[in-house]
Formats: sequence, structure tokens, C-alpha cells
Amino acid sequence: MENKGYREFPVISNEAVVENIYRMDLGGDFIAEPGQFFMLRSKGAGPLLSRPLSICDISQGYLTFLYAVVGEGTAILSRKRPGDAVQLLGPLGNSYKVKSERKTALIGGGIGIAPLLYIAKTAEIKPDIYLGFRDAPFFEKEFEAYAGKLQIATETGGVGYRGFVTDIRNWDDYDELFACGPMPMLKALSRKVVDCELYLSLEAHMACGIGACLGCAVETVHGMKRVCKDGPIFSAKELIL
Amino acid sequence: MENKGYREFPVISNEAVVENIYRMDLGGDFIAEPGQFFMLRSKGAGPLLSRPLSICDISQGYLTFLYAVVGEGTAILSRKRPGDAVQLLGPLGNSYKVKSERKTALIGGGIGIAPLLYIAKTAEIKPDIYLGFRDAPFFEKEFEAYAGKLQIATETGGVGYRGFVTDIRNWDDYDELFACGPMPMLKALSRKVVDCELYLSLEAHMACGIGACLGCAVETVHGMKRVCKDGPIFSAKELIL
Amino acid sequence: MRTDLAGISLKNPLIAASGTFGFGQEFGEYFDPGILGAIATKGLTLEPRMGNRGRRIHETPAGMMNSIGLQNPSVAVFIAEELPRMRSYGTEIIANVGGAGIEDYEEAIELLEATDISIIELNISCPNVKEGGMAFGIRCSSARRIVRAIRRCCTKKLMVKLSPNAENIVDMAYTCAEEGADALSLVNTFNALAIDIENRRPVFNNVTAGLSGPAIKPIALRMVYEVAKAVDLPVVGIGGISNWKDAVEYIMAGATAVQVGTANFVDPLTMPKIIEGMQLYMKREGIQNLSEIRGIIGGNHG
Amino acid sequence: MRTDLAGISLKNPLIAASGTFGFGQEFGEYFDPGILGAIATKGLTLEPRMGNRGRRIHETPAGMMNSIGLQNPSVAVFIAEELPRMRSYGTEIIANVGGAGIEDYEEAIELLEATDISIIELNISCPNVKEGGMAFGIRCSSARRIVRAIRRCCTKKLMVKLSPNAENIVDMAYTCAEEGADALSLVNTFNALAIDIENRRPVFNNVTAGLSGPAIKPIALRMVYEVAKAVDLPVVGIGGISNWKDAVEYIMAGATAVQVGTANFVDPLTMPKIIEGMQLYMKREGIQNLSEIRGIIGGNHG
Ligand SMILES: Cc1cc2nc3c(=O)[nH]c(=O)nc-3n(C[C@H](O)[C@H](O)[C@H](O)COP(=O)(O)OP(=O)(O)OC[C@H]3O[C@@H](n4cnc5c(N)ncnc54)[C@H](O)[C@@H]3O)c2cc1C
Ligand SMILES: Cc1cc2nc3c(=O)[nH]c(=O)nc-3n(C[C@H](O)[C@H](O)[C@H](O)COP(=O)(O)OP(=O)(O)OC[C@H]3O[C@@H](n4cnc5c(N)ncnc54)[C@H](O)[C@@H]3O)c2cc1C
Ligand SMILES: Cc1cc2nc3c(=O)[nH]c(=O)nc-3n(C[C@H](O)[C@H](O)[C@H](O)COP(=O)(O)O)c2cc1C
Ligand SMILES: Cc1cc2nc3c(=O)[nH]c(=O)nc-3n(C[C@H](O)[C@H](O)[C@H](O)COP(=O)(O)O)c2cc1C
Ligand code: FES
Ligand code: FES
Repeated sequence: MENKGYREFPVISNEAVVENIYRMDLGGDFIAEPGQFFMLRSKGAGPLLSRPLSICDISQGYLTFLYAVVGEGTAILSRKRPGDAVQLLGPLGNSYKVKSERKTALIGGGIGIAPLLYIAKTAEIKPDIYLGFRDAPFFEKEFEAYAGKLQIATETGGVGYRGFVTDIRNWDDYDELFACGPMPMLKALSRKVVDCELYLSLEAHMACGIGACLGCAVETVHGMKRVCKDGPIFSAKELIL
Repeated sequence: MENKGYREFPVISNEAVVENIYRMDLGGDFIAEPGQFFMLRSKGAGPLLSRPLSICDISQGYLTFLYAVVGEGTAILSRKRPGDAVQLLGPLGNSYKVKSERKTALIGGGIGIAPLLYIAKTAEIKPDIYLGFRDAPFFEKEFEAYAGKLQIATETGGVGYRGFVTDIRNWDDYDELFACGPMPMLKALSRKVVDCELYLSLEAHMACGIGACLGCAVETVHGMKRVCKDGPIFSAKELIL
Repeated sequence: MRTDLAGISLKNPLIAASGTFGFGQEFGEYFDPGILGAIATKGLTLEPRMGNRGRRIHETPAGMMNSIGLQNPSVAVFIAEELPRMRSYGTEIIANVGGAGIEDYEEAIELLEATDISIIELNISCPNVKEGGMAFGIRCSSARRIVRAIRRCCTKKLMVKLSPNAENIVDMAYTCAEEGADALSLVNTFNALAIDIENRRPVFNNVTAGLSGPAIKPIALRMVYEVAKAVDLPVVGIGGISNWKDAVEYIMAGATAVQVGTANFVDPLTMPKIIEGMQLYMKREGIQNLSEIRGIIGGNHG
Repeated sequence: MRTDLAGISLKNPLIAASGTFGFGQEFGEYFDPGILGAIATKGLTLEPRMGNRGRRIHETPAGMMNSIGLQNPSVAVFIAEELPRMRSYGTEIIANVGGAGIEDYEEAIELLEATDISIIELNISCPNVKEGGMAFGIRCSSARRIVRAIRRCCTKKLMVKLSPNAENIVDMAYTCAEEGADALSLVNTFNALAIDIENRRPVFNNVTAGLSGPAIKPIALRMVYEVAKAVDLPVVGIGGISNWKDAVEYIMAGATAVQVGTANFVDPLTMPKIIEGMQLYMKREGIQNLSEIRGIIGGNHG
């Protein structure tokens, strides 16, 4: 038992990678498992509740978040400048490891690509990576070094496969899939995948992030589970979506 | 009628002059009368209501506030760094001019010295200036260039007169006095001054700053008046303190 | 966005809330009050009132408490000195009337009867005056007495302003409807307490004061929804409205129009911004008339 | 800061509020729950409940709304699986009991009677379950029925948790006192509404949900003040407490102890920070015992 709670970290950089999508690097020596997340907030200003953000990357001396500006909390975050500080609780939630004996693909949709980078980086063997975007891809180059195959899909067809990333191929020749993205994408994937193990990283509105409020509950075959504590990663088989 | 409202200005500098007392310079071409104030807030973060701050100084291209950190609003302000922005409404309230034909003294207590600088700077003739502090004086050097006589009082006696600034002397050989500071100081002065015109700059808790909420009302011989709109400067004769 | 409020046609459903817009003059420096649907005056009483002594304003998380105490120059002075100027704005003026006893209310209404004002907002819900005021707004039986008495002498449209401190807001609404109110507005401020722990006493001389602002919006919206669903009168939604999205929420909950209070203090341009925001919203969503979304979440309006 | 709550001695007056602290386990990673005065369990029901579907959490200005719907493993499973671990913390455990009908409540209490728990918190105020729950907490007549029934079968200390949606919170308190409650805790969440304007429907499947957090503090504090002044029972203050100053305000309003809810989500270390802050405050002010300031603004306690 450590008396930790929220701790403050300095912003090293915080830049838009494309419109409305920011990359923020925080200074510090972080230890966390791939697929985990942090609860994040500003000090003494901004909304009451913290915002959950996935670990996008951890490097020597810093942690990277990749986030979309969708509302007040993320807008305040986007205005942070180097030298400002943010407060983090975590790392939180369960994790996911790509194992050498399993042929694995990582599938990300939109801002759902965020957790895939650190998962790929910490993999025992390079996974294939499939990234889907509405229009222009972003941040995709970062994945090159860690991907077996890297394939892009865009709904508008501007780059790569034209259409949904879930439709790029038949997935059943993989042993294992890990997917993160909007709920319709995850549902579509669940329906398509028959013969391989599918793991989904879920989002839910959270108050506490530590398993106390039951606000993030999701229905499973084993009863209600908490996205923040029992997840965010669930086997698709267990979920009742 | 101009559609103005709150406007955003960049912070040029924001430094502690002594512990808990900050000087903030904002970039812009400001036009305002001495003794007026602004309502001030951060963009999209921080408390609901804006904070009133007096004009401490206006120079070519910038405006200076001198403020004490007393609570949440001023604490947030004190964390602003060059390049950040704050939003201002104003200038608001009435004003005060030192006139050449009147022998005038300006009396400030604690952070109440803030509005005196710009009043002295815009005076038709150099007023005498009396500044009172609890312990160590601050910002007093800034007044030197604009003061006839400059005298300091400290309650602890470390610098200058030992005791309250109001007790420094008999004030009745001045034609006019302008005072700003804590209410007990203003009351003491009102009691002591017999024979010269005394103007007091008041503080009150404000919601709107523009005369609409009646939250800042003060009792006068002419009924209730609003510190934000009819003041902040009142003739002591008119006030029922 | 023209809106019919109990037979009175407003330019749009945005009304400045009583006590937060003075008599309009102060805001004239920032925008043309004529763009508003209506302005509710500061609460008027038969006799002039100097209001409460001591602290009048206290900030709370996302809200504020006030204890102004109905400071106002009296109905007579309002009619003589303020109304002519307010008339010149070219928007509907709503006279908000407070009082201590029923007779005071009645005499105040009588004076207003002689004016060209078309809507009276009967404030039976001000928590900041010791006598009368909110007392009428808590129990249906007292509300019934005052609304009945006023209805008898009031030929203007009568809008009763409800207190969220009412024991049962829906029963209160029924009662006012039964007694002939033409419209209801809600909510006034919530009775609340703040303590100055340094000095070990309440912040306000009256001990309690009225809470308003964004903090109360979720509760006020629920009340407006319940009342709009229950009674067959136009309901004006009030409580914490700060932007066009808040205003749209109230309309979707069943409000015919809305009032903006505390947000006018936070930014004097709040109301013009809301009007613009709603216009853009309606265009974007292809909404011709707000009745298309009014009460759409399940009220009986729209 | 030892505090007597209806004859039960607590280490200090800081109690974790029901539904915001789970069964303590999650917070064990951050601090030793044994430092708390007491922990109120998540609301327990006779049968296990999976809680509500759809959105459960919605943020509001300085507050949050929840519609958890009393998700819990049942009283029996609590007793078998959670209570032994909770006992090991070495702090008082308060069993918060909810239910649909009176019989459910009675049976749940019976099971708890067989345990060594000394305080039952009777939740007659949960707005998030369709049947029962808050319905009991609105009118005195329903409250009387349930408190009377429970009092008959409950030999533990009985603390009734009041709803701020009660028609009259003071009458409600009297009623509970008359029926033999040993203590009162207030407030539970305020019934509130949020609308998803993009999709033109309520955010929550149940339409309304419960508002908590700093936004409600001024109203909750006023209610605690009124109740503490009126009835001769210990009152536990709840609503928006986020720091030691808030806690001191409640004590000065007359509360015997306080519960911290939403603030536990905002920072898991809120409660240890409050305990520390209060200790420093008491030292600085030379306060030996909180009774020196309890109700000091004018209640009947202290
Ligand atoms: C485990 C987890 C990991 C996440 N990782 C990332 C990430 O790496 N990058 C990224 O851009 N986003 C991520 N999200 C989503 C991110 O938390 C939301 O976009 C963010 O909370 C929105 O806050 P806001 O104030 O800008 O938006 P608003 O819509 O104003 O927020 C209002 C409230 O709703 C909540 N909320 C809104 N959208 C979501 C959402 N999609 N999921 C959960 N809560 C939401 C907010 O937290 C807040 O409480 C993650 C969510 C979860 C649950
Ligand atoms: C016309 C005018 C000019 C002022 N000029 C200056 C100045 O130049 N420098 C300076 O340091 N201070 C000045 N003040 C006081 C300053 O406004 C307060 O110190 C500040 O509002 C405190 O905010 P806070 O959030 O830090 O404190 P908190 O105590 O947390 O504030 C809580 C609430 O009380 C209000 N409040 C607290 N103290 C005061 C006060 N003394 N006067 C008015 N409202 C208060 C706040 O505005 C806020 O609404 C002036 C006040 C007025 C009315
Ligand atoms: C400073 C202030 C003064 C008010 N004065 C009155 C008044 O005189 N008469 C009245 O009916 N309501 C009065 N109100 C209540 C408002 O009209 C409104 O009902 C309430 O503030 C809730 O709306 P809001 O959250 O938008 O402020 C006043 C509110 C405030 C904040
Ligand atoms: C997520 C959540 C769950 C809650 N569950 C319960 C419950 O099961 N039983 C109960 O009596 N109160 C429950 N409450 C109410 C709290 O115990 C408390 O009364 C209320 O939140 C007000 O306090 P606060 O403002 O400190 O949160 C819950 C509150 C929240 C926010
Ligand atoms: S966010 Fe509170 S339990 Fe998951
Ligand atoms: S602050 Fe609103 S009238 Fe002065």
C-alpha cells in the first residue's frame, strides 16, 4: 500500500498532429503495462472529474498521450504548454501483451489507435497493425517500426483501403486480435470474427477510474464488470454488447 | 453602443514582487481613467465569477495589475505565464484625478496601494504619497518618480514610521485625500479627518461589475449605491460606513 | 424564433431574468436590449426597499448565492422613471412583482394595471425577504390565496414564478393553473446556506440566501420537465442557463421560453450569444419552429 | 476527533458515503481505510441487483449525476464475502440498506441483525430505482410506515438517510424521530435531469438521475442546518464535501459527523486529506473537541 493518489507531471510538449488530435508528452519515469490508462486533470481548474486517457507510448523519461479534442476537458488539455503541469492517477486497468506464440493483429479506429503503439512496442513479436480513419490518417508513421504488416484504411479512400478497417480482410487466420475504436466498429468486428480470440478495449464514462463508483459498468456473461478496474480490455466472448 | 464585453489580452509578465503579491503586465493599448478597475478571468477555466482588480498602471502597450493572492481566483491568476491570456471587462467604475489647485495626499494600505500609482502618474501636480504595510514594504519604489513626498509606515516598524499609515500625521492641512485599503483603515481615516475632502476607494463582493446585480451595494446618505458603477470611489461624507 | 407566450408574441424565447438585468440600462452599453424576447424587471414592491445589509453575494462552485433583498425604487417610481426608457427598447417588458402581504401585492398590481405592460410575473418565491416573499411559494394553500387574490385584480397576463423550495412543484403548478395563472416561470433561487468558518457565523445576515447559476441547472431542468408535462400552461424555464445548449435542453424539456439570470453577470453578452447560437443550431438541424423540438423528450408540448 | 454517533464511538467524524467507496477495497490501494471514522457500504438489497443499463454517469458543472441503480451483490453475499474483510480495517461499518417494498427492507435488516454491525443506514431516498427507494423519502406518511416497520425489527442503531427531494425536510426529520430513528443522515442525491440534445433524448434511460458533488453543497448545508436545529437526534451531514473547510461548515451547521461522497472519485485521498486538515485546523484554533463549534451558527447542538 502506497500513499500515492494524483501526482503532478510537467508537460514537455503538446502539439496538434492533425486538426483536433494532439500528442502530449509528460516528463517522468513511468512504469506501466501496455493497454493501461491514466485519469488526468489540471490542477485546481477545469471540470470536476478527471478524464481517462490511454497510454499511447512510454519512452525513457516521458509518457505520450494521443488525444482528440471533443469537449471541455480535452480542450483545456490542448491549451497546456511546455512547463505547465497536469495531474495523473494511475496507471489503471488491466493490460494486454502480444505473445510470440500467437499470430496477432492490432486493429485501431480513429483515436482508438492511441493504445496500440505501446502494445506494439512491448510485443514479444511484431504484430500486424491495421489502422482505420475517417479521412486523412494521422500518427500512422509512428507504428512502422513496430509493425509486421502495417495497413491503413480510410472511409473516404484517400489513403489505403477504401472503407472500414474492419472490412480490410477476413480475420480468422490470426490467432488473436486486439481492437480499440468506436463502439460500432467493435460491434462489427465481434460479428465478423469467428475463429480467433478477440480482445476489445472499451470506453465508458467514468467518475473514479478505480472501481468504486460502478459508473463504467458493462454487461458480461459473468455479470456487470467495471471498465476501469476489470477492463478496459475484455474478451469479446465475455461481453454482452 | 459598442458590442465589446470581455476581451482577451496576453500576459507579458507575471511575477511575485514579494511573497503572495504579484505584478501582472498585460499587452495592449489601454485607455482608462485613474481609479478605475477591470473584471478579470481566465478563459474557460476557474471560478464562475470574474475578479475585480484596480488599474495599477498603464504604459505604452501594456497594463499593470498588482494583486494579492488570497483565494482560488487570484491563485489561478498567479499561475499564468507569459503567453497565456486573460479576459478583461472594462475599464469600469468612476475615477479620480489629482488637480493642480488642490494640495493632495494619496494614502494606501497594503494591497490598497495598487490604484495609487496610476492616480499619481496622471496627476496634474505631484501628490504626497503615504503607504502603509504590515511588515516589509513592497512596490514602494515605483512611486518615487510620481510623489511629492513619499512616506512609508509599517506596523512592525521595520521600515519608516512605526504604526498605522493613518497615524503618520494630522491630515487636515491637505485640501484633499484619496485613500484605498482595508475597511478598518478607511474607517479610522474617516474619523480622523475633519477639515479636508476625503475620497475612499471601496471594495465589495461583486457578481457583475456593471451595475446590474446590486450585489456590491453600499449605504450612502443618498440611499444605496453600487461600488462597481457609482464607485468604487466615494466621498467619505456621503458614505454610511 | 418568434414565440407565443400565453398569447403575447415574443421575438424569441430569450427573456432576461428578474434581478439580473436591472432595468436594462446597464446592458445597453454592451448590446441592444431590443434583440431580446423580453426583459423581466428587477423585483418591484409597493414601497421602495433598500435591500439587505451585510454581504449580498457569495460565490459557490459553479454558482452564486445572493441576498439582495428586493432592493428597488417601488412600482410607482419604476412606472414613472424606468418604464418609459424600457419601452424604447422595443421588446416586451415583464413586470416582476414581489411583496410582503397580499395587500401590498394587490396595490402594486393595481398601479401596473394602468400601464401598457402586458405580462406580470408574480414572484411568490423570493427567499431573501423576511416577510411574505417565498413564504407564499412553499405550500399550495398559501400560493392559492395569493394567486386567487391577484387574479381578481389583474387583467394582464399573469405568470407565476415558482420556487424550487416548494414542497411539491407539480402540485404548486396545478394550484396556480386552477387559480387562473396564464403561465408559469421556474425556478427562482434555491434556499441555501454558507458559513464563514473564520468568524464562525453565516456569511449572510439573513442566514440563508438564494442559490443560482449552472450548479442548479440539472435540478431546475428536472422541475421544468415535470411541470411542463403535468400542466397545460406555457412554462418558462429558468436556472443556470449559460449557453444555447442549455436553452435548447430547456425547450426539449417542454419550456415555451427561457430566462437567463446569473449568466448575465458572468458575461454581459451571454444573451445575444445564446440567440445567435440557437439560430445557428436551428439552421443546422433544419428546425423551422422550436415547437418541433419542444417537449420532445416526453412532455405534453410540441 | 473522537465522535459519538448515537452511542457508537467513531475515531473521527469522517464517514465514507454509501455508493462512493465500494466496500472499501479499492481505496485500500491508496490509504488505510482504518483511519476513517466509519464506512457506509454500497447500498445493499435483499436480492442481488445488476443496476441500470445505459449511461450511468454524467458530469455537470461542479457536480455529477448518477444512475447506478443500486448495483450490489445482495445483503447475504455482502455478509459472507465483504463484511469479514471490511471488519479487518478496524473502523466502524455502516450497512446502507435499500429496497423495493417494506418486506424486502425487513428481510434485509433481519439478515444484518445476525451480524456484529452496529449501525444501519436506511436509504429511503435512492432516486435511481423505479420501485420503492426514493418514493418512501418524499412524503412523511410513507416514511413513517417504513421507519416504523424497520424500527420494529432493528435492534441496531438506526440511521435514516433523508432525501433532499422530501417535500419538507424538517417534517421528515420529525417523523423519523417520532418513529424511533437513532440518527439522521442527509442528503442523498437531488433528483435531476440532463438532456442529450444531439439525440433529443434524456441522457439516462430512467430520464432523471441523482445529482451530487460541490454544486449541491449550499442547499444540502442549509437542510442539515434546519434539521439539526429542529430535531434532537444526531445528524450526519452529506453533500458536496470536498475539503476540510466544507466539513467544518457542516459541523458548524450542527452536524455530528459528515459523509464524503463524490469527492472520493475526484481524488481517492480526499478523506485522509480532510482528516489531516481538520486536525490542523483544530490545533490552530485551539479546539479540543468539535462540540465547541458544533452548531455554533445557531443550531441546538454543541
Ligand atoms: C479507458 C479509456 C481510455 C481512453 N483513452 C483515450 C485516448 O487515449 N485518447 C482519446 O482521445 N480519448 C480517450 N478516451 C476518451 C476520453 O476519455 C474522452 O474523449 C474524454 O473524456 C472527453 O472529455 P471532454 O471533457 O473533452 O469531453 P466532454 O464530452 O465534454 O466530456 C463530458 C464527460 O463525458 C466523459 N466522456 C466524453 N466522451 C467520453 C468517452 N469517449 N469515453 C469516456 N468518457 C467520455 C468525460 O470524461 C466527461 O466526464 C478514453 C476513454 C477511456 C474510458
Ligand atoms: C473595485 C475593486 C478593486 C480591487 N482591486 C484590487 C487590486 O488591485 N489588487 C488586489 O489584490 N485586490 C483587489 N481587489 C480585491 C480582489 O478583487 C479580491 O482579492 C479577489 O476578488 C479575491 O479573489 P479570490 O478568488 O482570490 O479570493 P476568494 O476569497 O476565494 O474569493 C471568493 C469570492 O469573494 C470575492 N472577494 C474576496 N475578497 C474580495 C475583496 N477584497 N473584494 C471584493 N471581492 C472579494 C471574490 O471576487 C470571489 O467572488 C479589488 C476589489 C474591488 C472591488
Ligand atoms: C442577484 C440576483 C437577484 C435576483 N432578484 C430577483 C428578483 O428581484 N425577483 C425574482 O423573481 N427573481 C430574482 N432572482 C432570481 C432570478 O431571476 C432567477 O430566477 C434565478 O437566479 C435562477 O436563474 P439563474 O440560475 O439563471 O440565475 C435574482 C437572482 C439573482 C442572482
Ligand atoms: C455514484 C454514486 C452512488 C451512490 N450510491 C448510493 C447508495 O447506494 N446508497 C445511498 O444511500 N446513497 C448513494 N449515493 C449517495 C451518496 O451516498 C451521497 O448521499 C450523495 O452523493 C451526496 O454526497 P456527495 O455530494 O458528497 O456525493 C450515491 C452517490 C453516488 C455519486
Ligand atoms: S469509473 Fe468508477 S467504477 Fe469505473
Ligand atoms: S457588482 Fe453587480 S451591481 Fe455592482
